[in-house]
Amino acid sequence: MCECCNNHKNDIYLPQLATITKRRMLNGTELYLHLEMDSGKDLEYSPGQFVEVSVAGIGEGPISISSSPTQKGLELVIRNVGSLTRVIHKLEVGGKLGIRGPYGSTYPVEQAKGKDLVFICGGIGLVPQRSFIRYALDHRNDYGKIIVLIGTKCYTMRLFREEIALWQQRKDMTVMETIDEAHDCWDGNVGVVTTLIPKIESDLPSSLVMICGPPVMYKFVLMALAEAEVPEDRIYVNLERRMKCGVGKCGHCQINEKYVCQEGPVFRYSDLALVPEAI
Amino acid sequence: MSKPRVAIFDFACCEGCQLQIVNLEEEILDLINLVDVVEWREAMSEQSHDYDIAIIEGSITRPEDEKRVLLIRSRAKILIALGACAATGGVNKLKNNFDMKEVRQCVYGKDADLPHLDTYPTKAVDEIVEVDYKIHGCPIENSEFARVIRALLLGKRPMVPDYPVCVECKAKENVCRWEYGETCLGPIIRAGCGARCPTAGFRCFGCRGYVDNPNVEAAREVMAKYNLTEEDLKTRMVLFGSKQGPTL
Amino acid sequence: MSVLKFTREQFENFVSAMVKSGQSVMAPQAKNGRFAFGPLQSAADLRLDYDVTILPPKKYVLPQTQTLLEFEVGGAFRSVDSSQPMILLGVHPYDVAAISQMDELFSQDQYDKHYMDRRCKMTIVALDVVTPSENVFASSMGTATVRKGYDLLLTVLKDGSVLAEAATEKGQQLLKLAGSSTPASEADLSARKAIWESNEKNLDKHVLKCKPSYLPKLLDHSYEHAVWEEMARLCYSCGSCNQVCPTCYCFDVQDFVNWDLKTGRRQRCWDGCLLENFATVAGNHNFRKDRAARYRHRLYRKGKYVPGKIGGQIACVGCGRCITACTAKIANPVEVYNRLMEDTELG
Amino acid sequence: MSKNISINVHHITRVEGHGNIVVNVKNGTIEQCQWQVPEAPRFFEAMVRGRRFDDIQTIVSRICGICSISHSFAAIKAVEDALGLEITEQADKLRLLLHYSEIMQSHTLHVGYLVSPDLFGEKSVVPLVSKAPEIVKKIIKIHRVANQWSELLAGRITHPITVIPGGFSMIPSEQQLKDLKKQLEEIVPDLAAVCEAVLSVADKFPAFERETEYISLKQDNPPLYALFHGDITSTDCNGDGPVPVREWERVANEYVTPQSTAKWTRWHRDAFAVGALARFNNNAELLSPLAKKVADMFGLKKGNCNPFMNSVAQLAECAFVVENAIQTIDALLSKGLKQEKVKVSPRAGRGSGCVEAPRGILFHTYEFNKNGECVAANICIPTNQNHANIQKDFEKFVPEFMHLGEDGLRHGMEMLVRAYDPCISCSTHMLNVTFVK
Ligand SMILES: Cc1cc2nc3c(=O)[nH]c(=O)nc-3n(C[C@H](O)[C@H](O)[C@H](O)COP(=O)(O)OP(=O)(O)OC[C@H]3O[C@@H](n4cnc5c(N)ncnc54)[C@H](O)[C@@H]3O)c2cc1C
Ligand code: SF4
Ligand code: SF4
Ligand code: SF4
Repeated sequence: MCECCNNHKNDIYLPQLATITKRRMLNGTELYLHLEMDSGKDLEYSPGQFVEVSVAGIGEGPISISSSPTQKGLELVIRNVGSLTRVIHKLEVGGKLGIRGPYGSTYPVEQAKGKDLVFICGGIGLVPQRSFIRYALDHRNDYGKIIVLIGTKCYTMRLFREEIALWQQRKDMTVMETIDEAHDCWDGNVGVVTTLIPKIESDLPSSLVMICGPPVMYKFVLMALAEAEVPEDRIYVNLERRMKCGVGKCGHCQINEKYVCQEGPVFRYSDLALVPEAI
Repeated sequence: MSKPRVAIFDFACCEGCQLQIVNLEEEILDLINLVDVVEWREAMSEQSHDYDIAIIEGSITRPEDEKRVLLIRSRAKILIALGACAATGGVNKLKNNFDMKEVRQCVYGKDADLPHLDTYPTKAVDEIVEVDYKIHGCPIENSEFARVIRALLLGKRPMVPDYPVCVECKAKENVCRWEYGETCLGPIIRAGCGARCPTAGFRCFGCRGYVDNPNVEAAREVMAKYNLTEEDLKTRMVLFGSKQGPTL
Repeated sequence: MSVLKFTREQFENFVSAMVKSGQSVMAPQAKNGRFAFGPLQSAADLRLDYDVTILPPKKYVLPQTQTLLEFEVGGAFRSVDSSQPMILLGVHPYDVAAISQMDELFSQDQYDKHYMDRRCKMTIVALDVVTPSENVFASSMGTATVRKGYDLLLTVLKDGSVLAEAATEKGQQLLKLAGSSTPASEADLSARKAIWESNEKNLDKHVLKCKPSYLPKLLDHSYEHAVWEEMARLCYSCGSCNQVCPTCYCFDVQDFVNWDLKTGRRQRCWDGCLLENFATVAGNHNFRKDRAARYRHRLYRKGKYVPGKIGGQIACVGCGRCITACTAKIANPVEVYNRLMEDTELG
Repeated sequence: MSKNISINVHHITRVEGHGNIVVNVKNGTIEQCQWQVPEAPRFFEAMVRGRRFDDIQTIVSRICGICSISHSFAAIKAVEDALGLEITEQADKLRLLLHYSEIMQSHTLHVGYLVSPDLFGEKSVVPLVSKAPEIVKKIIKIHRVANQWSELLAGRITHPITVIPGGFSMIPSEQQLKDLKKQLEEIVPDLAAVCEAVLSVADKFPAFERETEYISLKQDNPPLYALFHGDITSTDCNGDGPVPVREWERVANEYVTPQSTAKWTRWHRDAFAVGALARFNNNAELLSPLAKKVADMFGLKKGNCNPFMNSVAQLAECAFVVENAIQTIDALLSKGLKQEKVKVSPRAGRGSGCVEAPRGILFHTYEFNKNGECVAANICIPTNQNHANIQKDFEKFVPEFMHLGEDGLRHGMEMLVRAYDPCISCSTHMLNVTFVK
């Protein structure tokens, strides 16, 4: 009578092993990893989703997928902030990580077709956005303009420098970068990322705007977008929260009633109207 | 890979925390497989100045001890304060409720001024040098000690609870001391002991020190709800009202 | 299904048979002047007249610590199954309701086999309340009696005899252990009905001034209410209210390694949204830093958030445990909800 | 043989607390020979002033991590004496049982972990593991059982929680006591094996004797090898004993010396000894059969004055406490255990308490005001009582064993200090308070 015992379900907490195939420090604290699943099967994911990354014995944490499903393997960028991330930083090529997922919501890759895309990235916020940027570049004809704003605290912390340089050479996208504090080697924009918003050459209110950055950034960017009269249902925010299980059980990632691991991390801003804890 | 070198030192204390390490019994052999214990006066005769991890037990009550702590810090890569005396000052801080001269007089009478009986207000180790990790408790829980050491050896930040004793007390399914009309410091004291005292029928007297952000102000009003007075609480604050952290 | 009647002695024989059945039997017993569920060694220790247990029986469906995986450090993981056959004997209706809610939460969307495996091997024997506890308000929450969520339902009649009705196959199986009994008479059944009716009215040490189904709407308008700050001023952030609650199920996950530093296990353990660092992330950013925000979150989860996930059922079953457990005496959901009701009616 | 010897053991190892040995021999004459106690003083007697009577035992238990149970009991007895409290027979038996566990814990730790490396020629117990694995395993097992025994009754191995003035805050279940009894019965053969092993190296105990005064408790009613109750007696007592516990200050006669932060004591002569050997010398006839057998194995007889034999007396006491604990458990179970409610109200008064700590007789005295707050305290610790005796031993030992050379002498003196099982951290908390009359 008890059906549940009969169908042997998978263990949602059981990670699959993946092997590090490439690794490179992007700056002093951020490590880039390219992984391949030991099963030989690529994960099926969409831009915006994340995986739960484990080192057995140390722990587990959510990490955004930075690669695009159009490429092979899985790319992650990991900031060294604590136990798990410190140990991951010590792993070499050939090292093993446990992977669960992908989990969470995705960027509106389908609805965005034909529209101009504006990405506003603060610091490590570029990492998940890059997944959609690359996806859009790989499906270039499906989308209108692609505009990427990148703000970084200081010159030395800039991520994906070569890739950004390549993007900047492309005629079919606009990339603007700024750093918070002036630096001798930097002759570009100085100031927080919001200072770039007025420079956007596109019809902002009809574009889709994707935001990801540190907690403090959202408020100011959203204010600027409100001024530019971007409707709230065209804004997507990518939010971080404490997260343990990644599958809607442990309760840590809740923003009011919303579980970031299920309804997020990518939220349409208009859906957050009754979610005061969000921003 | 050479094993990390560990040294254990003791200052003013009862050495009960070291005893807790001894009480790991067979597990000490596991520990010794992983590290070289190069100095541990209570248990062995060898001594060394070359170590990676220094474990300090006891609180600091004399200028010469303070010098020794500075020396240990300068030699150690990781410094661990072991037990309440080292981590918060422990029960020794009760002394700080009095004038030092009077304290010496009280204990040694007419001989109080002999130089070797000198003392100053008790300090925790982190009042003198930077402490990397604290293992709380009077005495420590040796399972926690084991967990912290293993975490360090794996390069992991050891988990030190920052939630109150009530969490563990409830998990043990104890009847709350407050329901018996007693005061208990559980709601503002750092957990990690498995709520030993309430579980054994005694109130929590705060040997692990306060949680990071204790709601001490609430205590006064809560006392009133139980028809108890502030006086009832005063001598019952952390480690019997010794001067460490917030008091009423 | 038919209702059986056991005399006191027949019932004790039934319980003894359960104890001897080889399954572990968890049942309410006296503990330091209060009650707690624990392994039953002898029928004599069972307390059918208990008022409420300090911890709810959730400790058996979602243990305080539960090993999920075993691993080789830096290597592969293996799923661990800690489930074993178990009889939960003497569960009050409000706790049955709470377990049903958790069943739903752990099986919906992503199926949690660690929870469900335990749950599936469990036989739940419900028991109508004999002695109301000092803070129970199940009457207000519609959980004073239950008609589903258990395998067998027991009702103690005034003369001490016990009625038993199986609701599932598992319940029937369990009844097979029983020795002699008689079919319940009409009079017995109406006596049982009278007990139900009485409990539905009388488990009312606190009275909610609205229907529970109104709570989500009430909370829609109460986010900025002064009550959160006022109450939380005395909150110790001790999480006792979370721990003792039959419907709180948040957990933390941690890895523990053995002395060989080569093997270990991943465990989950109870956590609580009232605890200071429940929502703290790397960089020490705490997304719910204020006591009041955490205090509010619990009452929103009970009254609005969780109901949104389980078809509107309110995630407070009125056991009153949090009211007793809170040393600051501020955790009473009814008190807060009624405050909000008054002010909403006024405004 | 060298004519010049300079020994300066700064902080002797494998003892609890800090002690120094200083010896200076120039051209065969001893210029300096000193036992020093430089441990940081902790001033417990000053600290407890103002604390409530029901917190005293928890505070003073922190005097010493090894004999915390003894300190708690001495304090509780003093508090009960001051407040005029009677305890039930059940509580008294449970206390005795708990006290035995500490004797077992401490003696095993001392003989097994601290002294045996000397006998087997090792620097610590760690290398012993590969040299004599079977014996070390047995020592560990006995120590673990002793610890579990304490934890069961006290709520914790060190710094007991459950013992409170008037009785217990929590007692074990009958089933737990039955399980304990089983464990105790199981370690009897292990204990015998450890005794055999020590016997096999007993020739490493130096043949050294010095006649001195031995002080301990003596219990007459009913007669029992005194570890927990009794009056004060001494091998020098000739009709002037036994002394009631309340008058212990007349026995201890504490004084301050410049070579020590701990106070020293004297009674009938310039020094006296306390501890297992003192208890044996006063009460040997009351030992249990197995304990007597252990003493006989080593040829230990009443009147022995070789301080190194203290370790053997400890082994005999281990056998005694196990045997007597089993009887005590039987006595408790035969009456059935009852949870007893303890209700105590404060009153003004002064009281003293005494127990035999593992390393010797321990005295506590407190005075309380009418609110039950402590106004004065006096504590006298066994290790202190031995300090002067250790010094006198040194003065005889150094000339007798000078032929061993510097290393041999140093080792012998370290062993001699260790034989007393000194607990130096606890010995630095004593005082002489003038009581407020
Ligand atoms: C959806 C999502 C996507 C993310 N994507 C990325 C990404 O692409 N790259 C990236 O680098 N990071 C990302 N993060 C953040 C990343 O998950 C954390 O930085 C990481 O898990 C930290 O783990 P750690 O073990 O190294 O740090 P820890 O050592 O666990 O902790 C660091 C800090 O976290 C807090 N903390 C953690 N655990 C506890 C605890 N048990 N008790 C109290 N405080 C605790 C504390 O403030 C602590 O100082 C993402 C997070 C989310 C939710
Ligand atoms: S007894 Fe103390 S620690 Fe336990 S729940 Fe009550 S207040 Fe908290
Ligand atoms: S919120 Fe309180 S009354 Fe409601 S179910 Fe939880 S513990 Fe019981
Ligand atoms: S039990 Fe009371 S004091 Fe503790 S967290 Fe809950 S509401 Fe706050």
